[in-house]
Amino acid sequence: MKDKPEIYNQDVVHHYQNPHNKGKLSDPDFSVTEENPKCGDRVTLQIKLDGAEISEVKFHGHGCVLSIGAASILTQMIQGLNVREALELTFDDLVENMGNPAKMRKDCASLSLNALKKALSGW
Amino acid sequence: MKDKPEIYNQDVVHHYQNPHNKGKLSDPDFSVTEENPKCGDRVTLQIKLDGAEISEVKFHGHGCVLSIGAASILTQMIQGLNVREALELTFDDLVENMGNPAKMRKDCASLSLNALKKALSGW
Amino acid sequence: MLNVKDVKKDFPVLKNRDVVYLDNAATTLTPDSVIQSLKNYYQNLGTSVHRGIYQLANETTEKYERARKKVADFVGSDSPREIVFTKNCTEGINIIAYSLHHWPEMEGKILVTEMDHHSNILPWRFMANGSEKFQLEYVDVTKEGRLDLEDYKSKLSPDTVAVGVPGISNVVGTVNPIKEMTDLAHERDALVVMDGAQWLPHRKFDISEYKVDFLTFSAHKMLGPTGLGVLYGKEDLLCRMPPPFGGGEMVLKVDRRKVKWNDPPQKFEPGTPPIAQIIAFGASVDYLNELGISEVNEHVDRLAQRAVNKLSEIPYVDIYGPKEGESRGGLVSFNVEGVHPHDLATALDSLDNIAIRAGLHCAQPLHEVMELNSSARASFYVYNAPEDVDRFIDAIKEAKKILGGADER
Amino acid sequence: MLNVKDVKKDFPVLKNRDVVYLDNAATTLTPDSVIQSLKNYYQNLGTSVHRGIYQLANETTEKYERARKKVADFVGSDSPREIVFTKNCTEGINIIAYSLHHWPEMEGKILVTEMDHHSNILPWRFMANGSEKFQLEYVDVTKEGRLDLEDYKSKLSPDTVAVGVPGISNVVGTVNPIKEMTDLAHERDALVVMDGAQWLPHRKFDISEYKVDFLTFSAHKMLGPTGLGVLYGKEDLLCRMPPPFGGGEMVLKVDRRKVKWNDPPQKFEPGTPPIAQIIAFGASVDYLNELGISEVNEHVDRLAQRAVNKLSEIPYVDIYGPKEGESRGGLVSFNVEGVHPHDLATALDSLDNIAIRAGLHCAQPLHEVMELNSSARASFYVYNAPEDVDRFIDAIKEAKKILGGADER
Ligand SMILES: Cc1ncc(COP(=O)(O)O)c(C=O)c1O
Ligand SMILES: Cc1ncc(COP(=O)(O)O)c(C=O)c1O
Repeated sequence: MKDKPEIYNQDVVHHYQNPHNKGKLSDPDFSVTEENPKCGDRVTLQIKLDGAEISEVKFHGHGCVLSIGAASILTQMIQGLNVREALELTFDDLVENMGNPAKMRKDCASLSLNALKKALSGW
Repeated sequence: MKDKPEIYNQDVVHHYQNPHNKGKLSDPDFSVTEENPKCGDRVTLQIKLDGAEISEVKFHGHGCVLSIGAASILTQMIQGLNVREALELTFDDLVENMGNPAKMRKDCASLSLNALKKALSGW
Repeated sequence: MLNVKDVKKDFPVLKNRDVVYLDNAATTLTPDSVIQSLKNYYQNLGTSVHRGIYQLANETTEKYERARKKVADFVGSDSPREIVFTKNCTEGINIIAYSLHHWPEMEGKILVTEMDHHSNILPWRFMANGSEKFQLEYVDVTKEGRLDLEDYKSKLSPDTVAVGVPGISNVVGTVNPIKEMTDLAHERDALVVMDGAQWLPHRKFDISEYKVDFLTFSAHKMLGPTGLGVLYGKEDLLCRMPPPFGGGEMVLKVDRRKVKWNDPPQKFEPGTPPIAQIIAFGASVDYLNELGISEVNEHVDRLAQRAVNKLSEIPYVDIYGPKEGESRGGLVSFNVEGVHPHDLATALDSLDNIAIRAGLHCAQPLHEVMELNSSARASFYVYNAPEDVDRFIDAIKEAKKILGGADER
Repeated sequence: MLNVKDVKKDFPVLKNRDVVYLDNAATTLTPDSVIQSLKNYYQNLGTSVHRGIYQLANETTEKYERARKKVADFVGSDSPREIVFTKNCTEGINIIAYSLHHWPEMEGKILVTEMDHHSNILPWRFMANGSEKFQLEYVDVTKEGRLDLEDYKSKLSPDTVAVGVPGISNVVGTVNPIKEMTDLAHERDALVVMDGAQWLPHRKFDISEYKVDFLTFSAHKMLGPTGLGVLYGKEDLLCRMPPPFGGGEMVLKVDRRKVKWNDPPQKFEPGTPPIAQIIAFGASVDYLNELGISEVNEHVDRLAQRAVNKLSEIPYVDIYGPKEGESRGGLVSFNVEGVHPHDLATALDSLDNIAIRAGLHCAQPLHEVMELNSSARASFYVYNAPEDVDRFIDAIKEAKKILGGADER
């Protein structure tokens, strides 16, 4: 086996094991669920706006390190952004925070980002 | 170009240019037409029996050196044979008389032989 | 017994890359002799197949037909006309489904199993959806991944047209009772279509023993090139079946209104065939014959059993399909509690270059029956050694240590 | 201008075999770089395509998708999703025909031309025969092998669903007025399916210029490996069309009753694709781009014109299709009076190792129109030199001397 096994970067695993903003909003403006058909993973993203600003965001669902880790990281990233800024986020921005495995497993890592885009496209 | 061009053996070309037993029988016992769908070549073989013996045989049609050459050679081979002997003839027997090109172009060279088999199978 | 060390030497990928390749059920690696055969075609022949037009084409045709004969021999057929080359196993099944669909007399029920690969489900579904003549029904599979034979018998009605069944499941590795199922089907005049994708690579198959009417498999899962599959069909059926796809070479005569089909197999092979791949697949068959298919079988069985035994000893691992000691194909599907199969695959890859598969393995209905979201799968072949299994087991334990701390979410 | 001497060096068959290869319309020879690409796949990758499962598969997937992008660029499409890989040109047309067949709204007339290859006739005939929704009609071709545009216009009715047309005829070499035909079809909301098998190898094609809805061609006729073709379809159509064939990878979600298709192109590519061939075809496209497609066009045109000119000077040769100086594809079909085309092919092969084609070239209806039993065909490509044409001409004269003495029979 290789010497210093690091599968994902520490940060991602930490987010997976201690997800931020996990839970449900009682009265969200948007609630979108995305699923990865290859494994049944599913993430629901809920957003509350204050004017054009994302005032509250939560997610729930089940999935792998990358889908859950990404959701946790993403909710942190978008908190307080306005809608336009949030829509400008790209998958590469996520990869920057998550490393190469996310790039290799785009289907997993982009689940919550896709939910975000769908949610806000309805704005 | 190669030095001594021989496309088919002399014999086959001779048969093609001076076919034996070309024509029609007035009152054949069997008359079978075979066609090569790849080029539209067509050979009709007609046979008259005397008891179990092939007493008369003629062919007509149009085709390439191999199909016409083979028909001419075949009619010579079967004249006077009895039905059983004629049915025992194989494609290899023809190739022996016609050389390698016949083997390569079985569809052409076996047209009349196929007609023979079909004709006599009805005996 | 296979000498794995020697076998490994024949596979360039294993020399060039540091990998423990355990995704053989998806596609296998390619031995030197097969690569050499491909190279030989492209460097010394390069032409299409049409006997007699010129010397090169004639050589190509001869090599090509010799390969067909080898494949016929390999499945115990005495007529190469029963061997139709396809682009993959999936195309073979689509050909059968569409042919039966177009066959005027055919009407009634199609039975497939819940453990079939999508390739042996969807073509039949398309066929049944597109027509009032056919209905599709599923034979039940137990939670343990076994076919429910009683259910099969009860659903096998006199109006059953065809039965689709995998010889071996690509998820749970179950070896199905093909002989028995075929006899039962034939008693009711139903045709049997065996998906042999996971059987042919490492288990002797003789058509005179199993008597199925159609058999499909993938060349690329048995040391052959990509882009090639095989459809075996009984000659008599292939002669009578209407061909579903049109094109060159599959007709003898075409005029504006009428068409005269070519004989099988050409009737089912419209267009220019995968010539290089077919010739090279002859070399794959040679290679397997040299190893000996029963030696291959024994070797792959032993690896699968070793994996099952060692996985069974790990308390946090769930194994699906036949239990320890029971007959199974050369693969094992499983889950590690608290570690998502996709994470496990990534982990095994980055920890020790171990290549396994994760997901639904194109068998969603079976995952539904087993109430699983997805699973991980390791599958073995001739170049895998017992030590590969051990490395795989060690890496699972390591992955669990690193990733398995999280609770279920 | 192409430097044929240099080009020839890239083709191992031309080094290893003494052959003047003039059967390029059937399949082309393969350059070193493409053989190298195939070898590289089998020696260094060898896996299936599923991004993200493990490193090797990821590398394979990347190379594979890069090839798709190259093909998209080659036909001027800005979306690789418009490129579906098939096993040959024929499969592409069958896919379209069956898709339209299954498409609920579709109903009406299908127009094909009398000069189409069986591959662009029979799939439509099967479709029309199997249904009350479709009728097939043929656009007339003149005895000179030209499409009768007036007939096309008159048959192009408002209920026309689709028009099938060869970009270039594989028998007479006629270059059809695709742009004009497409505009006319689109005015009546008919879809245009261009069979590009004889166009794409040596003529610039840009989808934004010709605007056809579907385009099919053969990789193996343009320096690619055997067993590969391409179906281009407008993205919007591919998204809406029902997929005709079922299997793995073409679905996102399957339960017992419902199916959710994958996006194009996967939706039309069930089962394991011809991975090595697709990657290697990327190298073929690179090779053609390096030569420059307009240089290739010029070169092949010049060879075809040289052949036509020289054949025209021989009193006992009949040439079919466009006359001297007129635009034609890279091929010429002809007959030598008193010498059967099959004999001519054998003669050219044994006299001077010249490989030509003889027969009906899978275009029986066209031969009927031209009142021919069969014809001989020479077709040219990048590695053919003007001297090859001259050897071909000399061998025809020699063959006539030896075989042409016989009178008509
Ligand atoms: C015009 C035309 N269409 C279709 C085809 C069929 O191509 P493929 O053999 O790749 O299916 C050919 C070549 O044989 C052709 O020349
Ligand atoms: C049981 C089974 N059937 C069918 C297939 C499909 O084979 P192919 O990809 O060659 O079409 C596979 C493999 O993916 C399989 O495991």
